[in-house]
Amino acid sequence: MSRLSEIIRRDLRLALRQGSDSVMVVTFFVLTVVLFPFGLGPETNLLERTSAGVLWVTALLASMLSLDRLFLADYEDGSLELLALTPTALELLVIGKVVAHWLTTGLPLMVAAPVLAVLLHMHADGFGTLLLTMLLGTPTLSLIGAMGAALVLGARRGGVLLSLLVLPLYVPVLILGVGAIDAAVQGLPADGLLLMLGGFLLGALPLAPWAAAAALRQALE
Amino acid sequence: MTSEQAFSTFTAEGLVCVRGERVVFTRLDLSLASGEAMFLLGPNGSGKSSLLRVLAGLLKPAAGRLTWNHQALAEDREGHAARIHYVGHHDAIKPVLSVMENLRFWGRLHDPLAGDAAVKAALERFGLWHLRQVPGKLLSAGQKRRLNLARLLAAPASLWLLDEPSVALDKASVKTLEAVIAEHRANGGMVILSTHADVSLPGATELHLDRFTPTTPPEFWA
Amino acid sequence: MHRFANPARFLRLASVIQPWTAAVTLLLIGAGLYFGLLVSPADYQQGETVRIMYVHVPAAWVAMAAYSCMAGASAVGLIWKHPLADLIAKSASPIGASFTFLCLVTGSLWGKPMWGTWWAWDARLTSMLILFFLYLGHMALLNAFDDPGRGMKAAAILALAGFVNVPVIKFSVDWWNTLHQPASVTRLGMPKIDPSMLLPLLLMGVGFTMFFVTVLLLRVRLEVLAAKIRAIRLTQIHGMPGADPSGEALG
Amino acid sequence: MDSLASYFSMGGYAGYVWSAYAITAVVMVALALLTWRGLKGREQELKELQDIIPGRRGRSHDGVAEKG
Repeated sequence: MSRLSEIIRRDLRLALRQGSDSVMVVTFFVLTVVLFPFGLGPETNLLERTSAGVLWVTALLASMLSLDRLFLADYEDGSLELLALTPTALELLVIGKVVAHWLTTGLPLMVAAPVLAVLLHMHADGFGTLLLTMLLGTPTLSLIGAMGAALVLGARRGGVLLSLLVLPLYVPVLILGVGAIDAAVQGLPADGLLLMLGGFLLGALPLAPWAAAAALRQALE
Repeated sequence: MTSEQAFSTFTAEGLVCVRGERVVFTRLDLSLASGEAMFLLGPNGSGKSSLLRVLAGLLKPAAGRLTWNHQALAEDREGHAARIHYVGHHDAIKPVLSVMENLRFWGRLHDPLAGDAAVKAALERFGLWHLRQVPGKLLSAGQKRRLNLARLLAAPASLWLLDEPSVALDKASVKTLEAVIAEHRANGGMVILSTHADVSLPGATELHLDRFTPTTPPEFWA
Repeated sequence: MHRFANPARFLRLASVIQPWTAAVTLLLIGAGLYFGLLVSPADYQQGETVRIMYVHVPAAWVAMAAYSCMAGASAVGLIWKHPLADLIAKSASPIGASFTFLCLVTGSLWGKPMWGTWWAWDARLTSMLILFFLYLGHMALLNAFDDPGRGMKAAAILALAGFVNVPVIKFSVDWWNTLHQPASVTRLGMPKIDPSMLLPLLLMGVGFTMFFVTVLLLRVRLEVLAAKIRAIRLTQIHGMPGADPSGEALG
Repeated sequence: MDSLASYFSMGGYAGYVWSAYAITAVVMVALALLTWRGLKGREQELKELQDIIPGRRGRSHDGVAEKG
């Protein structure tokens, strides 16, 4: 367990010193969301109706931005083989890296989302649910994304390939996340959907690190 | 240094290594006991690096088995990892972390109980203590290699697997490495290293890998 | 050593079975076409367009069966390291992708007269579209590495992850669809199956499946030979001791 | 003849029905044909390779195979 916190601390420190990643992800998020009113027109009704979808689709794309670097830097400088030779399950180390990834991308996205929701005139009833879906959904994105990032290590054109692998698997998060917000805005109960989103996270929590660790071992062979 | 005092043996039997559908070596046996050292010799492509990776547990052999004190290691990947230090071609140094932070991370990851004292001693030994605040990106190739080697002392491990450890090292640093290895062996540690013969280790055995190159073409698909 | 187990026996077996599966395929599809196009009546609601069902629905079946086959073979390949299983997984995905594509196109051709639009975000079609992307990802990953063995292993992990995810995707898409579309829209799929329609549907379904088996066997044979050729090429390049004393390459 | 024409018109939906069948036929035939040609190509290639390296056919044992 202390190894887990050690790796989280290191990755956070690296992210903070290198700085750019979180800022870039949030900037992309903000910028892309701001483009939508230009594309759709500034009508309040239209923006309000599409706000949940726009926010979630954009968050999904933004969280993919820093994904291909998740293992690549460690793979290239030899750190990854040393991590694999740590006397701990590789799965646990993957979880550590996922946690760090979520703290540097998922969490900033979650913080930025309500501000953008204001710009898109999202109905006030949706804000709480928006935050909750982000809280339950973005870790799943990081988990599935980590698996994709591990699979494409050493591949040609890994970055493009990564989006092809990961985006179809993101569909349930998108549907459930947007569905919950829409339900809340319409005054319907969103609990069931949030539960499902949480269930998906719980399912991904053991499976994605397992798959990612298996992929990393293949990459190191 | 290592706290391992009990007498240990490490053996490999009938190892076969396949890389990218090519058989690198077959039926390779080796054995090593506490205090012993072994040189891996052979031309490029004879599989020195591959063998070290197999011994470290990074690469699964296509056949054969590894044992530690006569117990098979196949399923105990993590237990084996706790016993070894592996130094590969890459130095695994993060450019934005300081020398101290780099080493402390690997030390704690290998052994969470390893204190800063061991890290300090390791840095002093390899002449890096005065550079402890310097970020990794400013180090020269030789300094990076020394920092990588300092991992050997930052946390204890019985078996050191060193792949060309003397690359980029000056004469004085090679002497330090030799001394460090000698102490490790005196404490009952084992060392296997591949090198271009500029490191001298008294009493080390030699393993010539070209002897294990397959003599007939592989016909898996015949 | 089971790792290199017996592709030779497979090759022999495959060339014995293959003429039979091919014959059965032709027979079943021929009969299916006869009953589907000539004997079975037009649907009272959908008219003659219902005949598209006889290719659309079997294509969907094969598309899903091929994914299951691929995931199963991937699991066997990962757990028991059987090289034939890897090759089966590799061979299944282009066939599965082709049938998913057929399912989408025929669905679109059926949708135009039925819904008045080429594409509707119908739950089944949408799931098929995502399945198509999963196939594309699998094929892309397979071919993204210089070492074909590495590609197969990575793709096997992806196939399993996808397989676990497919029910979740299916469920979420179904839910999303009922939310966004009034239930009164005529769904593609089986309206009220009359025995006269069931017969051609089943004939075509089994015929398509046999076609899948036949082409799969052919592709696996192809892959076995390709692996054999690579092995020979590699020994040519790296040579045997004595043949090439310089012994360069691979560290 | 009239009934034949009306049969082919598929109740006015000829374009949809026949193109569905046509594209299915094209894809399936192409899949089978390409695979078949690929297989024949590999068989040919293998034969050429084995002609270059004489004596390979007889030697089916090597160090690896014996290990198991």
